[in-house]
Amino acid sequence: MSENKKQNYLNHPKGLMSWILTLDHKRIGLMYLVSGILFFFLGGLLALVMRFELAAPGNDVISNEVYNNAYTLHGAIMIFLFIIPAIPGALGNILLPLMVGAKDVAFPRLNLASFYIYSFGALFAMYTIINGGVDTGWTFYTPYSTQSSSNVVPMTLGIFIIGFSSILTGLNFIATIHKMRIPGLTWYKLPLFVWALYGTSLVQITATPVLAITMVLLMLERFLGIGIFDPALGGDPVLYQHFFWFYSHPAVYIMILPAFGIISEIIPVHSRKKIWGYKFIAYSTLSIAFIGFLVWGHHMFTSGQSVFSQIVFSFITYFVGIPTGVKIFSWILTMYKGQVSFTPPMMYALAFLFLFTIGGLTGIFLGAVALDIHLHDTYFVVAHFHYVMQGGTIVAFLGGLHHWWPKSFGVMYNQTVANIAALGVFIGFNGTFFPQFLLGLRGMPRRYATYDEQFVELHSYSTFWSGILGLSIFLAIMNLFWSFIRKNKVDPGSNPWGGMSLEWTHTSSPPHPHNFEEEPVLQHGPYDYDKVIVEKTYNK
Amino acid sequence: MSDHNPNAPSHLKHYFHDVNQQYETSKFAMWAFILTEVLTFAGLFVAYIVYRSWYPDMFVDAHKLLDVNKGLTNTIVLITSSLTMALAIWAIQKNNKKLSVFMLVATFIFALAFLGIKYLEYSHKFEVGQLPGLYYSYMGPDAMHLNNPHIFFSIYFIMTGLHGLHVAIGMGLIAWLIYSTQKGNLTSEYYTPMEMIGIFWHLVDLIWIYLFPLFYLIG
Amino acid sequence: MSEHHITPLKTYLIIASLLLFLSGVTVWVSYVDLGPLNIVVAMLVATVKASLVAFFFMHLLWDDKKNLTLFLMSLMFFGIFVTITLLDTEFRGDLGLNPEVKNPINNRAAFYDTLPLTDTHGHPVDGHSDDHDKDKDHH
Amino acid sequence: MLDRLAEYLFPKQVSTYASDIDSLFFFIFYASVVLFVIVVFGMLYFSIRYRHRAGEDLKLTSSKDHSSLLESLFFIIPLILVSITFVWGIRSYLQMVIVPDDAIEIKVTGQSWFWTFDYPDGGTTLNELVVPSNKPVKLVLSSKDVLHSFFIPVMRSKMDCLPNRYNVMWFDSTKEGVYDIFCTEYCGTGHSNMGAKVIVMKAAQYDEWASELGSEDDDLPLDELGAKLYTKKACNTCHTLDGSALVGPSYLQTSQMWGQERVFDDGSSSVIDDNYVRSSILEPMTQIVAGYQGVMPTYQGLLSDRELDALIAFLKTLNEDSQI
Repeated sequence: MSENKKQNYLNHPKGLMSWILTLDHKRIGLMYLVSGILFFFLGGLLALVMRFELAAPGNDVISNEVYNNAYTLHGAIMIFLFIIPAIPGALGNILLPLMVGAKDVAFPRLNLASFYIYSFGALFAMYTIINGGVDTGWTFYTPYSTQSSSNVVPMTLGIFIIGFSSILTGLNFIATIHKMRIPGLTWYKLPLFVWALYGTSLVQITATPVLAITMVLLMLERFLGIGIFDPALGGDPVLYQHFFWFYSHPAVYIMILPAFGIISEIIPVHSRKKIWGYKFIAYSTLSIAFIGFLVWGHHMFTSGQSVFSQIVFSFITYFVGIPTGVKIFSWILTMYKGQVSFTPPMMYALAFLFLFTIGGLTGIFLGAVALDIHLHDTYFVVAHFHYVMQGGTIVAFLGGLHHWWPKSFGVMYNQTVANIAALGVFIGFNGTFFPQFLLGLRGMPRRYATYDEQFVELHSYSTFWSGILGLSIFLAIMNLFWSFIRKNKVDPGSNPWGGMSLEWTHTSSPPHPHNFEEEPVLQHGPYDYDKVIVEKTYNK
Repeated sequence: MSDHNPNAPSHLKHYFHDVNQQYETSKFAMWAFILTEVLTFAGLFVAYIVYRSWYPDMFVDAHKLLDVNKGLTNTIVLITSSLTMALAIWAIQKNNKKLSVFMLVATFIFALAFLGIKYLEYSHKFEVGQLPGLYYSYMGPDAMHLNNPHIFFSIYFIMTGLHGLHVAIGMGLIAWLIYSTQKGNLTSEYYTPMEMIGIFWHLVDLIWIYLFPLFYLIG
Repeated sequence: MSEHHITPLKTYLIIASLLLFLSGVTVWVSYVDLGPLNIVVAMLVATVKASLVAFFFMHLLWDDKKNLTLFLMSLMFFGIFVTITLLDTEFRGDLGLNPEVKNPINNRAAFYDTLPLTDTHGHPVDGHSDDHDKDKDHH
Repeated sequence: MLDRLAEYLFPKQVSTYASDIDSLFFFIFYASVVLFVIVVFGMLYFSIRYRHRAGEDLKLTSSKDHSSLLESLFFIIPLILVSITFVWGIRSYLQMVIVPDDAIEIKVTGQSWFWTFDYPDGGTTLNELVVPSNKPVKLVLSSKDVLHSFFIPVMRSKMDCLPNRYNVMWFDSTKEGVYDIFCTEYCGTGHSNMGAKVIVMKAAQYDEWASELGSEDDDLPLDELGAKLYTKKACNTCHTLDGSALVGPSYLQTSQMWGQERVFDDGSSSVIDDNYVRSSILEPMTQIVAGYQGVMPTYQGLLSDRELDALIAFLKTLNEDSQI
């Protein structure tokens, strides 16, 4: 019991101000986590409202206007307020300095500033909702977005502000990874989650400025009619799409790369096996981040861009597939001759492999121009990116939360309930989104509030399973939250899965306010399960 | 922190090992920030290039409405301010506080002059109606044949405006530098903020080096 | 921090005079008609100037090469953005297919139709005496 | 087996290039199924075969972490597959962009929220594209307001409609019938109601239809012509006949309020009469009924005087029992 009273970042220092003005990366990470999950629930609620409306063809629950607002806000909230900030902001913040053995990130004040900038941007987004919503789609295509009477300006301003938060976090992480590693922790001894954060941060600092300037140009187009994007004034709506996707395609990799990192941590630890192809995974992260900048035009295959760029974009698009495939095979081979435990994080990792493989392979269909023309802007695309974003990123995020939960907060959740929830997420997810592939093939367009009778059967399946999916996610998060309320504490020296990276071996759970009680000395690489037996020290 | 060295200089943050690590980290982050700045302007340069290739004749004729002399003066002012900024850092490296402050003040004044000239240019454009977007109303004999000149002026105002905003932010930062140097907070031992703001200020110069020929000197 | 490189005063002064000289050159060249080469020369001179600023004033020459890498990366991504966007905007209606997609339907924005003609000070002039105004300007 | 799967997954194949696109789909589909089975089988086999059994001691595991052969296979096999896909995709795509010289040219204009089709010999239809079978048809697309996208699932073809710019698509239909058209680029409140039909008829029948286009309605009584125009001119996208409100007020409500005052969103009001209805069709944005948004496009130039009179006559005939 006396052990549990040890100083850690959660109980020391005390008081509200010590949280509001904290410079501790772990507390900032926790604040990101809480706000991220709140926005996740809000976005999820909007999704359920939409699915409910789509259970039957007509306007049964909500009107077209409400539906259009709901899908726009669902997209914008999930992307800009949850997925992009949540993984780097929450898990990245809590873990990165621990993993590189640093006392904090390179610029703690900047780190806190990014959180408040993010909150400030989020206020604009919330204002948008209170003030009647925005109905342009999260893509804000001109000229609809320059004409719409809904709250385009507050929403784009919010996104513009959140962009700065994203840039500053990326900047901070890059500097931390380059300069704050302890001696001996060379690039090839870094945990792969750090590599993933490195790739993510590079994309954040290079792509996000272009989003910022695009949003500024869009607002100016509304205020002054500058004529760059508005065809009525000599502008070109397709140019807007180039600007928008120059950010928003790499943004997909801001969302998925950290998920790759999480999976690269979970699988070796829970299989007690050295990761397969370390360098391949590390370099494929960087090459995906780079190639991600060259392929944005595949979002524009029906926009009327030149035939030449159609061909070039289709060609380069396939090169994203190859490093991604290498990763998937490496993860599977990691389990070969290991000792695999079916713990909740591992269940999520296996679900990820299944779902993300579907998401990735359906991307190949969309990369073939001729086929994409039929599938573009249909439910096939909706299903594809949900398999990548939810089946990939969010499932990995849940896995990561379960994996580092005892480390970050010093409490252990009920593992049986967690496994049931993971199974529910997996089944509910497939039930919701697999029918949408079939809908898309048959020609059901996306962003429709009402639809033709021919699609009703598949839509109602999708709606039914979305309820299961929603409940399962709620159960998973509540199970985690419950462990916090119940104070189901683990031993401070606990290493429940037998992890080998610094956050498991050199600091207590939850960590000390300054991370390490003494400067860590590196003894082995993060995946050396062939050299050292790390005991699982949590017994319950 | 138990292992915090009591002999460490006051400007060393506890989470760094030594001053050199702290200096190099700041500088690295500053260059990462420069990267984001370049890419912010990149969007506008792309807009410029695309529209120039769509409206080559309009760009050539519309640029004649700009004042080359004011543009050239501003170029000279900004290059000189870059020199004085560099000399301020040189002086503080040599621990010459007085010279450093003098050079910073000079930089500040040049920056002010730049904005002053910009103001004169803008106010003339406002007067004659060479404004961005829908506010464009200038149909003088040298412009009535132009095809969509409002796009040229939109891009001109946004790019020079964003650049001007950077000059203004730089002035605020330099004012703060003058204050801290005068107070003796910055010395040859620790002048990281001056070096960082210097890099920012040179970037402002660097961007103008491209804006000047692209707007004022189209062939 | 005595180990930091201190650039000699002379270097700064030489670089600054070079920059001022090149600014003069670029203005002078712009009055010589070189056809499409004008823009090439202007950009070359600007790039030389920019490199001088980056290497000497911003100390990239003596710095950790990581910083230079970051700077070059920003230029590379800018290059990617421009090149790939131009692949579309320069090649619409290419391959000789469907020439109707090449240009906008109405080239000039509609609001110009209602703009009154002005003199060089931006004051509206009477549209009907248009021709006289032009004559006046020739005097 | 393959045919039945294709029938289940896709809408009918009506254009000449549809079968090629579907074959491309099935090529990628089978390659993906193989890869997917390998991934899932490998994942399940390894995780179960090498599972940590209860009570088993922790041990040092294998240090095998690479195999040059496997890794080069991971590169080469996907590379071959995606190369085939790329070449196939581009080859089919070129078929879709190279328009045959003898194609009939029809102009398609998207407008919130209906489609207008202008035929080569003059004549216009709304929300009904009529084309001959076995003859290439070139569509020149544009938009009057925001982006729309013209999607015919059975043709496997789709193209965005841009304001102030033309885009082109073409198809050569092989089977007569009536098929769906959808708008697939989000365009506002009525986006999901912006459907239309493409009617493919035999060439001879089409020629007959085209020559009669525009003249066929001359002898209809006014109210019957109005009833026809109500669907033909896409009024039904936004206005119902049963009193329920859609994007705009129901015709039934207007008919029942005939001669009474109607209040507008700026507080003004006007008596509902012939002139009111006529002006709200031609200048819809000047008087917006309270509680609705001003989103209706003008029908100036799209309706003749006789057609306007017909719509008004039709509106007056409406009552609760009328069935259309």
